[in-house]
Amino acid sequence: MPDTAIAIKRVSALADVAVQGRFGADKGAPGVTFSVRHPASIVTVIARKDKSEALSKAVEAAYRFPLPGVGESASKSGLAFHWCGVDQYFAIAEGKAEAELYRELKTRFEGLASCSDQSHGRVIIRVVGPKARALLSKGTPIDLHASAFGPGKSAMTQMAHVGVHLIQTGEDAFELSVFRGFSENFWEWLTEQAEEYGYQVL
Amino acid sequence: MAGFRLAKGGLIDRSTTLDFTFDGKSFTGHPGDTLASALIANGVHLMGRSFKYHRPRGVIAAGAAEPNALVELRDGGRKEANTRATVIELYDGLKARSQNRWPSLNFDIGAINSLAASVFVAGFYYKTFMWPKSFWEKIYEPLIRRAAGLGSATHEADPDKYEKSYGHCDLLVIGSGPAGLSAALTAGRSGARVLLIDEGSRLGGSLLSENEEIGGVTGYDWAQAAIAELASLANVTLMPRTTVFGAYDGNVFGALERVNDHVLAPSPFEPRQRYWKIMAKRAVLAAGAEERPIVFGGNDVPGVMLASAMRTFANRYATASGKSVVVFTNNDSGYRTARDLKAKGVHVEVIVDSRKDAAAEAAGIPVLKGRIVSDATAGKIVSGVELSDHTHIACDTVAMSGGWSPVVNLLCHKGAKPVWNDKLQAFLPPNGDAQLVAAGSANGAMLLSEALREGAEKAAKAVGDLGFTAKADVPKCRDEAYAIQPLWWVKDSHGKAFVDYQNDVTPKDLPLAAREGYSSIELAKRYTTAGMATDQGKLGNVNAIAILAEAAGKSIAEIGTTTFRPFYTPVAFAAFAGPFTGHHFMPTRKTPLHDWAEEQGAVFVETGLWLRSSWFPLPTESGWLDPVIREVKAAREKVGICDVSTLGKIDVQGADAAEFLNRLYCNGFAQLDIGKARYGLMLREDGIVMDDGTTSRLAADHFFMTTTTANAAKIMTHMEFCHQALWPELDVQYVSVSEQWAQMAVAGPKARPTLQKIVDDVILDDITFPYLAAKEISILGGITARLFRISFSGEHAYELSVPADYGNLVARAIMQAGEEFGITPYGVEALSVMRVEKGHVAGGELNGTTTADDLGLGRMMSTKKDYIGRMMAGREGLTAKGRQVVVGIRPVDKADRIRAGSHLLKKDDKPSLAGSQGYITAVAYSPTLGYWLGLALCSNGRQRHGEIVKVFDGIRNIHMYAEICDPMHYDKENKKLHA
Amino acid sequence: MRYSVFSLLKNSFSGHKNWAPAWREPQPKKEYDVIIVGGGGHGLATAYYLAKEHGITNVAVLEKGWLGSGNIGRNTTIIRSNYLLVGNNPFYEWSLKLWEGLEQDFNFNAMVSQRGVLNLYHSDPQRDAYARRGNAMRLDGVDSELLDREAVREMAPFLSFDNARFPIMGGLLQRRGGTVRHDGVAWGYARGADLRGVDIIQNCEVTGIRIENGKVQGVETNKGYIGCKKLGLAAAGNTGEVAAMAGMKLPIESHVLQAFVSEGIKPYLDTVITYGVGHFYVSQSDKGGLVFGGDLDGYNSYARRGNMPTVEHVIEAGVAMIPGIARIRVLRSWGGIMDMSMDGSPIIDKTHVDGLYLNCGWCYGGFKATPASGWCFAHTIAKNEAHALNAPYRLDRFRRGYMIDEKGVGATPNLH
Amino acid sequence: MLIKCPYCGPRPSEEFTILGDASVRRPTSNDPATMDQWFDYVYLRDNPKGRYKEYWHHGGGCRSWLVVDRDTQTHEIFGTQAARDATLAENKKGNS
Ligand SMILES: Cc1cc2nc3c(=O)[nH]c(=O)nc-3n(C[C@H](O)[C@H](O)[C@H](O)COP(=O)(O)OP(=O)(O)OC[C@H]3O[C@@H](n4cnc5c(N)ncnc54)[C@H](O)[C@@H]3O)c2cc1C
Ligand SMILES: NC(=O)c1ccc[n+]([C@@H]2O[C@H](COP(=O)([O-])OP(=O)(O)OC[C@H]3O[C@@H](n4cnc5c(N)ncnc54)[C@H](O)[C@@H]3O)[C@@H](O)[C@H]2O)c1
Ligand SMILES: Cc1cc2nc3c(=O)[nH]c(=O)nc-3n(C[C@H](O)[C@H](O)[C@H](O)COP(=O)(O)O)c2cc1C
Ligand SMILES: [Zn+2]
Repeated sequence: MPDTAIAIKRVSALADVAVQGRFGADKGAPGVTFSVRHPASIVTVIARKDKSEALSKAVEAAYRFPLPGVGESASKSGLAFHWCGVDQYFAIAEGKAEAELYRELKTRFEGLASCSDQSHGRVIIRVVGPKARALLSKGTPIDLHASAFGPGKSAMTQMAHVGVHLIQTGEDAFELSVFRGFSENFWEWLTEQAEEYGYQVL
Repeated sequence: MAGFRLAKGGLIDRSTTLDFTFDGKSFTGHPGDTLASALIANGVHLMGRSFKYHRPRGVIAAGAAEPNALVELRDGGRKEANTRATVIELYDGLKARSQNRWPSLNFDIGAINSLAASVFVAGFYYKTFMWPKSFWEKIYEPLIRRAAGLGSATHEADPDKYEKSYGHCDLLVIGSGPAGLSAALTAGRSGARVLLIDEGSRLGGSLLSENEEIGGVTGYDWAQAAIAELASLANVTLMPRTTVFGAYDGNVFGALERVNDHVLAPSPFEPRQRYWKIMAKRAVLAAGAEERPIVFGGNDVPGVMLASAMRTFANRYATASGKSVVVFTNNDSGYRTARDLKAKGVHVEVIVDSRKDAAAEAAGIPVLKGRIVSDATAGKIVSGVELSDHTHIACDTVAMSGGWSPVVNLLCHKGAKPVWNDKLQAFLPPNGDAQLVAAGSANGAMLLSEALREGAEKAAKAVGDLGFTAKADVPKCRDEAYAIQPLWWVKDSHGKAFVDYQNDVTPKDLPLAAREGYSSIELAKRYTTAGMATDQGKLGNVNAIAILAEAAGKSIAEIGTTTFRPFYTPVAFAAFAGPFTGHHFMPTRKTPLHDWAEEQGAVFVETGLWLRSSWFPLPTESGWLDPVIREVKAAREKVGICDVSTLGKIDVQGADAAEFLNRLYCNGFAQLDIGKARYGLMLREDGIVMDDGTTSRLAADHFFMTTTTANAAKIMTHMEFCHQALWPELDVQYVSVSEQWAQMAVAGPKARPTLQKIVDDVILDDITFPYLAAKEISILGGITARLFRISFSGEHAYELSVPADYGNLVARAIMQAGEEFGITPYGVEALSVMRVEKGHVAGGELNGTTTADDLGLGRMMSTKKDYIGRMMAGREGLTAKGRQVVVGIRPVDKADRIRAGSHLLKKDDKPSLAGSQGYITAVAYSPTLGYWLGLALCSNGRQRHGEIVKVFDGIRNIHMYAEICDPMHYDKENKKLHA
Repeated sequence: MRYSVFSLLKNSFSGHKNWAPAWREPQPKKEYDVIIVGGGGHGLATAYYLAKEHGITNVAVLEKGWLGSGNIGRNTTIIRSNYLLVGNNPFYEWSLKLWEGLEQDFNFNAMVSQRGVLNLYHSDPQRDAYARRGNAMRLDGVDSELLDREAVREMAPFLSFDNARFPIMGGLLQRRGGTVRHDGVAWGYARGADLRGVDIIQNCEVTGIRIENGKVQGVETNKGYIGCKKLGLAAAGNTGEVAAMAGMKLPIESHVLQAFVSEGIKPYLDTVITYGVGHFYVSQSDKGGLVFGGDLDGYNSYARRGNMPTVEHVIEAGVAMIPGIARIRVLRSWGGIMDMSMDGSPIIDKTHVDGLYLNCGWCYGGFKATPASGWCFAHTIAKNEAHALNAPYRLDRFRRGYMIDEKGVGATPNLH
Repeated sequence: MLIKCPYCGPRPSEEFTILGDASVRRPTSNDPATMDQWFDYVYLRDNPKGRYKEYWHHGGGCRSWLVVDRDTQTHEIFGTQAARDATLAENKKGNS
């Protein structure tokens, strides 16, 4: 057993970087606000061969919503499944420790899906505000216009040379997740691009 | 001289005065001016010097096509060369300098080149400067280079910011003249998403410069109303000050928004320019038409201008270009200029019309029909014109119009060629692009009513295709007729005439090119340089084509145009680079142990995108060798800890996971026991080694694969290819978990007792945790972890993976646990020393040309199964005797330092590449053995252990002898590994 | 008429009316001893050396467009011989030697300018790789220098030494490398060949190859059938198409490479500089434009134009390497079609058809090879066997496993 | 250039990487007699001027390998298909 005094808790990769405050242009309300969603529990769920339908049924039985379609998200009571590739989803939960979510999904979907814990591997940044769309358009080639994207959409894309999982959670609200190692660099880019609108870090 | 500013009218704001300087002299202008209009208003006509002959030059055009009035703008890191005075909006504090002149714009020594003009014909340099041979690089070329170029650029970094953005729309409308506005209105009213872009500082195109009437109001007012309506539509975006510079595949357009070029410096937080990538479902090109000069003697003297430019300066910028004007035209549009100028109170001496039967309205201005201006007579500025019948007419300004060329550039960027039209004497857009169509005068519709109608109709059709219902609602207007008879070159002129102004190409250069064999337009372009200057021949190309056609005895249609290429107007490097400059050039990737390493004083090194700790100097140490020696010793004698999180990690699951790995690796994985790790080697399909790494079996259907840092992304992509494209029948799932796990190597005789202190409920002895054990465990009271007993250093060692958010804390905990044993962090340098000592292959040997056998791993290649690379690996050349294989290398004189990149020669051989026996791939100073040692790839090397070779390091002028030996320099029996 | 300052002066007195055409515009004859397909640098050089070195003058060069309309007329003009591998180094060094005497040889100023080629390195492994390369060159007496950071700074102080994402640690310099005026090369060879009797036939597209009993008979063209005893293919990016006319499938793909030129500016940089961590190389032309390029677009293409991702990619690297370049404007971009081979090295060889010879696989480095390629190809055609210099460039090397892979990326043409 | 990913919709080519010819098929036998087929598979290319099927990888998106049907002369894209579907269909053809 450990005879060490170090307190063990999860530390976000952006812990020292995402400093609260108001930055950039300082006239009027901030164009966007940023916040880091941490600690989050994220599990990659990939349907086994020919098991996508069975998996969807199992998800529905367990959580009372079916798997989302291509390019979409589905959620209920703090658990969301986001499409992120063929037969592949990010399951993201609130209020459930990462290992717990992983074990739960792994056990539930035994034989139907392969699960991998990614809770520590990705950093989720929330972007909210009237300029969110304009800001994200500086990075992603995805058309974020209401006629093409919208709440409930989930896409994998690339921004500032980095792979991004992008979801829209509300009218002007988005979440981006990137690999942990890139998160600091990505944060720098994202916030610099928001300077002209003025931004608030929560 | 003053008095060129018209008393009233124009789109300038006379209530505000802006100060600016040109060549150090102070002037004033108004908002709404361009630098060119403000200079002309101040009576400054001489603005630049030409490329070759240093001819004095003034403004020719009023917009983007300007070849002459190029200036150096701004200072320091913001200095820009070759800025067109005609497009830069005047701002307070603007500083401009003329260029390509010495000592001054007024008196330029370079003008003596004119005297030698009879020698400096097209292509003269290809025929000269060859003797004596050495003079070319020492004398001629430096001279030519100093004379070439126009403005001078800075080497200082630019303090301004640049941005990139993506744009999307149903309909992109390029150009906001009558055709563009009409298109945008039609599409906008239908509900389609419209993007209206114009490079001008204001929307409106020619309507800002012309006296026209649309729907009972002035064209200007109609445009204002249209713009106001468009601005009110949520589905329409207006982008003035934006140039579409290129049309690309998939109807993707590149555009440059000049966000802050009209101010002294951008306000904080704002970019100078924004580069747009626009994905348009449909696009209408309403870019208008460009007026052509006529080629006659002195057609370049300051005071000679395009007729339409002169009109623009008068109508839009309230500036008279001169006091007494002669108009020289071959078409109706010269008359418009004459009438507008007259209406503004400028004296128009006469209209000289080359057409005998011209029928245009001259509003009482005298017209000389069927007559031709042969020369503009001049000093530094026009003093009159001479007609070909020797009539002399005094004037200070000449307005010329050689007809109009539709601006078809963007329609031709994808390779289509424009089509000659005899009636209009112009090249018209090619047909065939359903997604990008031309409208208005860009399409050869030279009448205002046609422009309005075409804009509306083309837009209606385009958005109609996309499912919108649009009505082409076209206002009524009055048209100006447009008729033309060709006149390209006035051959009986006395003075020098120019086809391409900036590059000083004369009409005689083209027949010369034809005579010498350069008779295709593309060859003539290259031989004479016509159309190759910063304006890309916007004004001169059609004249050049026509003159060449005559010389070659062909029609203009047969000659055709040169190739239209991006960029419609030149774009600053910085705009393409956007925010990805300096240390943001590429993303930086930090490991989950970065903070810990920083605390430990790590010196970081760029490895791909990663920052890795290379060594950890103590405050008392200087240089890199001391810390590395200390780190190696600690790992070999006590215990060390190293961040290896950058290894690629892939979670592989599924019923066929084992089979999948078995096909990817050249060695077997099907039989790997659960709880065990195995070293694996992957080949490319051509039989060459691709990557290596350790892969562990966590469950029957679950593996944890590692790859080298360098190849992590490549291997993931490779696996996706193999699965999706080759073997989709396999039930296998895999995902990169590289970032999920912080991974550290803990190595050395005291690794076990150190780790024992932090693991929960496992005894790390050889029974529960033997060599190559790989298990999921928990540490520090409940943290999930994976522990592998594997070793790159050759010591009794482990690799421990923990979830990344815990990385720094776990590393600190291990440091604490190992403190009593003298634990020492070590970096990639020490890691590399130990791997070289042990003869483990890495990047230097896995270099994309070595086979498994070259690396000494030939026995890993299974003969019992198919795997990627198996068949090609068997080719003669890849199995031939004499291939260079991995050996160890050590200096004969142990005091010598060998270096990677040195070649090996047989002991008594003279240097020759053919005689090279191989080269040193990696070296290290081995504190364990006390000398420099290395690995090498050496021909037939395994048979040559013990041989003394000559080390050739000519590039560093270091030579010595070395001995070929076993790559395993240290602990050949692997005693320490199993200790 | 020989070109010289005297002939220029003389002609200026007669208004330049009396210059002889640089080449004739002959109608094709019925038959030639040798036909070369492709009026690019390599084809023209081959004809020139066939005439000059082997006395074979009954030769036609057939060019489907205008002279030099292919890659010879659209490359970034860099010449060097800093190769790594045994198969390459002697060949490229021979080419550089030919460049060094070329203009006097063919009496045309192609502006060979040995301004030096500097390859930057940014890491220890990269330095080691350059040391290996530099040593390989030195082993054969070819000039090469390994510069450290300070020496590079002295040569090019404007490079990004501060605030760089990837620090510049030094560079490999070949002083004898440099640039040559691309068009001048085509024109010089064409004129030189024409003077020796070679027919250069423009706008003549080869549409078929006639083979009887395993032996070449001649070619079908848009100007009719033309017979020949020997046929050399030097069609660069179009090789796949032309070789297919002889029933050959090759280890080659056609890809587009873009290049760029900036507006003309006063002397800004002296040497050719290549970036070590991004795809960017640059030189300044005698006219003042910065001529630069980067990597392929990546997709197979026969369209001589590319797309924006590559433009951005190249220019991002450019600004990263030379921050001061920011406000210079890029004037024009274009593309050329590269015959990318499976190991990144060329093929100069006989084929399975008697009298049919193949010259291709130049990837995007074949401009510097022009003289040696023509010289070796002429030898191979004239003697019906490879010269020692091009013996490694056999077509069967792939099947037999003797690839010459400088980059070590294997059978992936778009990565070479 | 826009590639229409069957899953992600139209995306610009910067999100993709290209491998090359998708018409070649990996031989299934390791018999030395099949060496010609292997050589053909690894090294020889039709390299057509015109319509061409090639592998693109949506690495900046859903990570699917696609078979893109494209004209090498005009760059026009006629269609895209997931590589897994193309191979499965082909395998089925081969088996029936
Ligand atoms: C943008 C770019 C940059 C480059 N930069 C460099 C560099 O810096 N350094 C370097 O060494 N190399 C460089 N290269 C590569 C170099 O230009 C080429 O490898 C080399 O020019 C190819 O040889 P060539 O000159 O004979 O080709 P080409 O000039 O392309 O000649 C082939 C000719 O064959 C003709 N042809 C094809 N098919 C037929 C037919 N059926 N009938 C008749 N004629 C036919 C073509 O029209 C063409 O003119 C670059 C290439 C490009 C495109
Ligand atoms: N005889 C004559 O004087 C004559 C000749 C031709 C045309 N015209 C008249 O000119 C008018 C033409 O109208 P129109 O709407 O076709 O053209 P226009 O000239 O009014 O507008 C074209 C607009 O496109 C913009 N533009 C061009 N290229 C661009 C690019 N790449 N990116 C962004 N913006 C770009 C220009 O800045 C300009 O504002 C008609 O009224 C016609 O009668 C007159
Ligand atoms: C070394 C070099 C320098 C060039 N310099 C210029 C130049 O100064 N101005 C210009 O307009 N084009 C220049 N070009 C580009 C040519 O105009 C042309 O675009 C290129 O040769 C390809 O031909 P194409 O565009 O006709 O297909 C240059 C090309 C090369 C290879
Ligand atoms: Zn996709």
